[in-house]
Amino acid sequence: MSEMKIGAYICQGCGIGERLDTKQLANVAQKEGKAHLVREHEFLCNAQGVAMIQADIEKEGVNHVVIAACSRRAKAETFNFDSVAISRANLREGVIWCQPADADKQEIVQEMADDYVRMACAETKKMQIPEVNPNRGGNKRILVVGGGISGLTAATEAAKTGYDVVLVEKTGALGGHAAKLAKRVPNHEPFADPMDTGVDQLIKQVEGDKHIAVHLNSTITKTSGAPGQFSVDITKESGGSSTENVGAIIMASGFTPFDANKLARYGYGKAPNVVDSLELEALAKKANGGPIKRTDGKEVKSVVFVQCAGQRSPKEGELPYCSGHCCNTSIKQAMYFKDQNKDVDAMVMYTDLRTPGNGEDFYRSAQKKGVTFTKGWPKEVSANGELKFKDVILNDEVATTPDLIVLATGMVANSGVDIEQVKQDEPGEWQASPQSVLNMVYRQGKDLPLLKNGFNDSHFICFPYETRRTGIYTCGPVRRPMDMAQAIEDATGAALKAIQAVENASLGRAAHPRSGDLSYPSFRREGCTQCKRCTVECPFGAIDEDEQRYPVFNESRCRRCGTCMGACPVRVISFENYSIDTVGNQLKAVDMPDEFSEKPRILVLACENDAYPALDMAAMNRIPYSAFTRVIPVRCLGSVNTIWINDALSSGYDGAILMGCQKGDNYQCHFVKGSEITHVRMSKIDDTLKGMSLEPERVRTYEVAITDVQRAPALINEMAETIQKIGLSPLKF
Amino acid sequence: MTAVVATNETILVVGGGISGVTAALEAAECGKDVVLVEKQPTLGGRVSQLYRYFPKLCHPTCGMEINFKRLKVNKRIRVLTMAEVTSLSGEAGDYTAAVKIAPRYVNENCTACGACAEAVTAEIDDAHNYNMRKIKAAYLPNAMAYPQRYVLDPSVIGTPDADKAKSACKYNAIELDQKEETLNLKVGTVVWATGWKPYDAAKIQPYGYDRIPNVITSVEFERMMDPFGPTGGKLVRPSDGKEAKNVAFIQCAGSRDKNHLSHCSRICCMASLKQSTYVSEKYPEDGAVSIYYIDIRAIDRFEDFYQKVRADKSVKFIKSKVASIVEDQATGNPVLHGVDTEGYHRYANPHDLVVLAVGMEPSVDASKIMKGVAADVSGFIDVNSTTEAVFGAGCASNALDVNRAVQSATAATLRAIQVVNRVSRAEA
Amino acid sequence: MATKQYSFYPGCSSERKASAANYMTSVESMCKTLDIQLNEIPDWNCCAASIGYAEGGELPRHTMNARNIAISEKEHPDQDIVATCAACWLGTRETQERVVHSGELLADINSILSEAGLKMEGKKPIRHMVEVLIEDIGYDGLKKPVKKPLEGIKIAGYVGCQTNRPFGVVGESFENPKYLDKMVEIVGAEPLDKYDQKVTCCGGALAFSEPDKAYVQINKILESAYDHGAEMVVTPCPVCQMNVEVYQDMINKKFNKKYKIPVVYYSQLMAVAYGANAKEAGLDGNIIRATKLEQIASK
Amino acid sequence: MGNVNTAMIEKYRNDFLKEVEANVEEGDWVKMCMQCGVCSGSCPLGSAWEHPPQEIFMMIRAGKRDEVLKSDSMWMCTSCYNCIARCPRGLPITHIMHGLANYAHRLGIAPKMNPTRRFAKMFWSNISSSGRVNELKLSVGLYFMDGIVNGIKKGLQMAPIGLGMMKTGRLNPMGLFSSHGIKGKGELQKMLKKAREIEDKRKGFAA
Repeated sequence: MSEMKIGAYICQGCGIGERLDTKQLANVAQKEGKAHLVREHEFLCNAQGVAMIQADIEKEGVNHVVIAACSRRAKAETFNFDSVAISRANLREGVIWCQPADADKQEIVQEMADDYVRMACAETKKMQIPEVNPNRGGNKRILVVGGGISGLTAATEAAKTGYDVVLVEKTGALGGHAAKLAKRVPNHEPFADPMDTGVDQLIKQVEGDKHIAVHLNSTITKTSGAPGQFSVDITKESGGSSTENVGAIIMASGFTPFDANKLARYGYGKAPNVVDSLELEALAKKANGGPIKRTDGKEVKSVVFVQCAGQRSPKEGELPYCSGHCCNTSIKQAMYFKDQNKDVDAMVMYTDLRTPGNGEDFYRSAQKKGVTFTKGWPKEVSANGELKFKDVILNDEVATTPDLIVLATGMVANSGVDIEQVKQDEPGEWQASPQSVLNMVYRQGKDLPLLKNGFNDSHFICFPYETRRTGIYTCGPVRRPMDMAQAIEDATGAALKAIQAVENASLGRAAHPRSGDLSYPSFRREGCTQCKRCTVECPFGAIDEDEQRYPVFNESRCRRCGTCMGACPVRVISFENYSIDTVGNQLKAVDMPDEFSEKPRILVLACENDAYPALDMAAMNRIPYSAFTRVIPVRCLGSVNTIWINDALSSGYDGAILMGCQKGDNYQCHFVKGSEITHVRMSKIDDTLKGMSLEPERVRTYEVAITDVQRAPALINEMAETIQKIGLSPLKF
Repeated sequence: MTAVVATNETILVVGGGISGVTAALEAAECGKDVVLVEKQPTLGGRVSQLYRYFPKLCHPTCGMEINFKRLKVNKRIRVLTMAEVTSLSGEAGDYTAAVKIAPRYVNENCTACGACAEAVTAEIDDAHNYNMRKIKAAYLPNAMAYPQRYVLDPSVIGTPDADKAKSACKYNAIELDQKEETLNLKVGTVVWATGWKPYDAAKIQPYGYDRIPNVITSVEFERMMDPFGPTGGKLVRPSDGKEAKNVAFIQCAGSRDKNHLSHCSRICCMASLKQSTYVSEKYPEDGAVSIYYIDIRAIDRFEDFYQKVRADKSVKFIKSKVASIVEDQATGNPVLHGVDTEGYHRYANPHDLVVLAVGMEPSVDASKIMKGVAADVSGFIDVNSTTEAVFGAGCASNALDVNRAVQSATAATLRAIQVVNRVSRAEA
Repeated sequence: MATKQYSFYPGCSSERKASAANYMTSVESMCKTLDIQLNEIPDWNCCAASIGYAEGGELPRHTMNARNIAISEKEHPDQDIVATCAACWLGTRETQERVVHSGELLADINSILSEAGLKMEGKKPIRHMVEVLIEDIGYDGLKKPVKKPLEGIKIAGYVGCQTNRPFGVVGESFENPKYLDKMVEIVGAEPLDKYDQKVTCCGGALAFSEPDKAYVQINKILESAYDHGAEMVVTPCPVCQMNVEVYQDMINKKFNKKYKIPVVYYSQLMAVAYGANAKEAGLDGNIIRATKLEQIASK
Repeated sequence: MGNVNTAMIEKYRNDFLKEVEANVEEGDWVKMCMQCGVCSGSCPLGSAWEHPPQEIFMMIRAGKRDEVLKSDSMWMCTSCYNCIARCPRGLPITHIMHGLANYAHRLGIAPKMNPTRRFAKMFWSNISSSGRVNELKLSVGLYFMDGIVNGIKKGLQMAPIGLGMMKTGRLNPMGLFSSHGIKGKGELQKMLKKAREIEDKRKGFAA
């Protein structure tokens, strides 16, 4: 690529011109920053300012742009130039807005600004303009695992959008549980009556679509590769296996009904009048519009539905969660009876009746039809079919013996093996596991990491499709307990994400959250000590190992968080636009006053998504923090390599603060583990400090939320006070 | 005149809340061109007014930061704020949308330096904080606002304040002669994500929201937690600023009620459970919460959260729809009257503060914008009865929590992409 | 010929020498001023009130009201039916709405009415006098004729139940109706907007059968009025008027209070404000004299 | 529905619910209750109710026929309509309470001595005989409801009120003797008779 030409642009707007000596900043950029071209401008973000920069890029061949103006979060769309490296020196939020305009502070505030200009220039020197990954894959087919309502929907929706689909179903027939239902809960106005499931039409649609290849009686026995270039072995029950190449995967492996045999206390398997939810569907199908009869042939004249059977239960072996759909399902089933013969007594016994949204209309409709509802706690069902329960409203211990008792049992996710429990086979010894859904050869395990209760749900509220395996999306009840309506919605959404994944992969672009980032990790094999840390710590299982235990980077799986870079003790991993050097160079560029100057330096490494915006907003609210602070945003705290801290301390910094996101069960880190891992790494820094004979208080690691607008500055000021107490670092040269 | 390039391969997204923003981003990141239309001066919608999300208790701004970052660098998305779709005509693959754009009186030169706000003296209600306080008539809607650009309130136009603002701006960002304009956009399909609004609590007369100062709504309560909100993050009551330690939550305030909203608003139970943690967060020693409910609808894995709150001894659950609230004249305490239906116990319970868990109603009835777009009784888009290529997303289509709204928006986006793909295939 | 004509259903309590005779007197005077002509339904009968339920059941109760409606439709075909008594208004309107709503009921009723050669269609609205005043005359229209503003009298507007629920007056809420306060303002007196018992039940017919329970209610109503400095209570309902006025001595004994608060009808306030003398305003019908009104009336 | 008196009620079956739906005014609304309790909390005489409306609705579903019909709760209804105004499911609760009371009364199992029941009975005969209320007869009757002695006692308590009413021309002393009433008295009674017949037939009270 052509040789580097740095253009530095110093804005005087928003008070920068009044508060700071921009001539001086220009000098810094030129003399120390070695910028080839430096311009001041009274209002850089206006059309004319932007045009000026664009012109320099086109005519002067500027390919590294340093914008010394506002925060990188402001005017980002304005300073968005193609195919150049951009660094931002944050003079507005980072200096004049977070520093009071006292005359006596003028000197140190100017120094702050000077340093940020130095840092931006230093950063850009080490940045390269990312080139598209040459070994990206362009396969755009989509693999759908599971032929239930979710899988069928995902397949048809993807095909409708113009993508080829491979659909793999374990059993001999499509339709899953939905095909076993007599009718489904209504999905449109007036939400009054059960409606046709529509599964048959959907199956026809799939079978008739030449863009969808269906494999019945088949399972996935091997998944390898990456988005845009997955290779998948599909094996028939009868043996016989084929290998398909696909670009993305939708896992719709559904659920298994909770085993009612565990509910002996409700007479299941003992009393003649007890069935579970799906068995009732079978009876209703058999009745086919006529009176519903028990398996022993007795016509049902009275039925009681017991909600939350084995659900919302602390009991060992039962489900602690609620399956969400059961209330509506029981209401629907009660209507099977009422619609056929209004004189059948149908009662739903519930703890909380959960019919959100338009479900309330369905509930009312059932009442109109004469279904009765009792807030009651079932105690037991005796062998002769008597149901003992507490009527919670009348505060009565009572019993009734209906012709039929239907247990509203829950959903158990078919999510394969729990990779936290089952360790992955060593390379070379890898074998498919019959329990696994995807049988991935990924170093971190055969299936997707699980959330609580064995579901594959996303951990993120704003991003329901975030899995920790790029290009593999889950949908339907394997993700979270859900009804048909939601499963259909969910599958459609998952289809979009899969399509997006293959499109991104084919262009070598990162997926969420660094969508569009073209950089990718590269590593120097010679330097590698095969320590495996990168492989183990990658939150997305992007890194495998070859036979000699060297890491194998599957770039298209990578989310560009840099956790591997932070993990690497020998620093052989880097990104073109983000590396040990881009940050290392910045912190070294800071002008370090000698130890008698009374001017400490505090390095802050802040997560660019949460802590950094918090500091910006503090500045917007004019909440001041120590002018001795130098803040460097990082992609994720996970990318922080301890070498940065070592370098900082040995080059004379008096303190260092790391600000990452919340860790633990409710982690808020968008790269899942970054913050947590770095907290662990930093817990070991004390020895290093001792080695340098420095006090441990000089390095602090915090969880900082984007809303910590007051706390973040407070933490910095705390460090400033600590330094006052313990004195400046002796390591200034 | 605002120039917007749009073709029948463009997806129009109406509404810039989390559903609309998601739809726009997902479409654009699939390589589609998008015009995103938002009525307010900033994107973000209702979630930008939330303090925390259930069940993780994380902060909405965190996700917004990511989404806005995606938005800033994506050149396929054109954002129009203070804009409203007033009519929609044509057919799938060839719609024309009339978009009315209200004057902001501030152009893209704005650097958000804040000089205009310092200059003007007039104050207006702070909509971001549900009018619980006043702000300057030149304002940035909130700290996360995107676009990060000030707004000049129409009320000051023609007053000396307007000129003060203009002369205070060094960057010629203030344009006092801006006029309302209407664009006609040609688009292929529409994702309708106009979201929800809180039900008007004053209509629930027995609860005296309009008569009793210490009866507030759940959305207002949410704002009280913001350190930069109307109470500076203090949990105090409006009448006298006294610490609100004994807080009551009334569920189904307007929902599940034929006198108000016939549907269940789905989120209110979880919202109150979440907000009960705010009380123990502020008053760990002596905070007390009573939740008056009909059914606690913490469905699927939310049950965990419900059980956690239930385990907290300071939180009481009373199965009862509160009959009426009377203000105790001496203390200003709202006194709740009703019957605990689990075994019939009458109560007359005084509380420091009462929070009405108000329901969700759609902010726009899209079926009134275009026939062929079906709505349910509450005005939510009935996606499965709609015949046009107008796809309801998020809370415009149902009372949904954030997670499901985003899910719904993603699904709607794929349906929209299918339409524009058909168009491009036809034209190829 | 008066501009506004209505088919009028006075109800039992408003008969000569009945419990609300003075209500009637004041209504006549008020209507004269407002140019409202009330054409009494010939030979009307009792509405069966709510308490009719126990023995009367459903159909017989509706029959009582249907007869009045039928006669009105026959004698005053194009006139809205107007009642001054809450119970009468409610009973009649309830019957009409239910009969019209159910084909079966309509058939039953008409076969019953045929016994007297009557039939009902239920086309004309059944309205309370207050609605006529607010909707047909309007607050401005009510203000115009005011000759003697009732300056400085603090009056608690007690709406009660049946004028308010389930139908209520258009545009008013069940929990906090404001029309009485507005009327009080219009006649120049001072409404008590903090009065918080305006829709509390006075016990209705249970004042007869369960007096002790009713007294508790009545005491609430009076206590709040008293505490807020009311010199007078105004109401649109004969039952409320009677219950709140006549038992005050009993309640004083029972709860040791010193109530002596006049309870008047809105129509009495207007009559006086419009210049009527004490007799025309039916003030002689108040057991607890409304002396302040009498003074103004005698000016 | 016939011979209701002998109906054997099985708990938590719909027998009694169906009986109520068939025979009680607005009875088919009972099933629509969702047990929120707003009616129970809204009743001005609430504390006087052994079983508030929402509980009665649950008892009906539970088949507690005697407990419901023999209860004096419904007789506490003042017809204030608070419950109707607030019910989120739009149940005409006031009328259902009236209906249940009327039904129990007609079955002859309502509490015999309940004063409201007896007053209501008196009230009806008062108006149905003459077509209009005779307030004096009514109140006098009311006082002597529990026999001469109590009657005189009550009468004396109430005397001041009666006198007050008379002085102010709001009670007619001659009312006891005057033949007060409407002209169409005869027709009205015919109509009421017919109404009663139809209703009885429908509700299984055919004599």
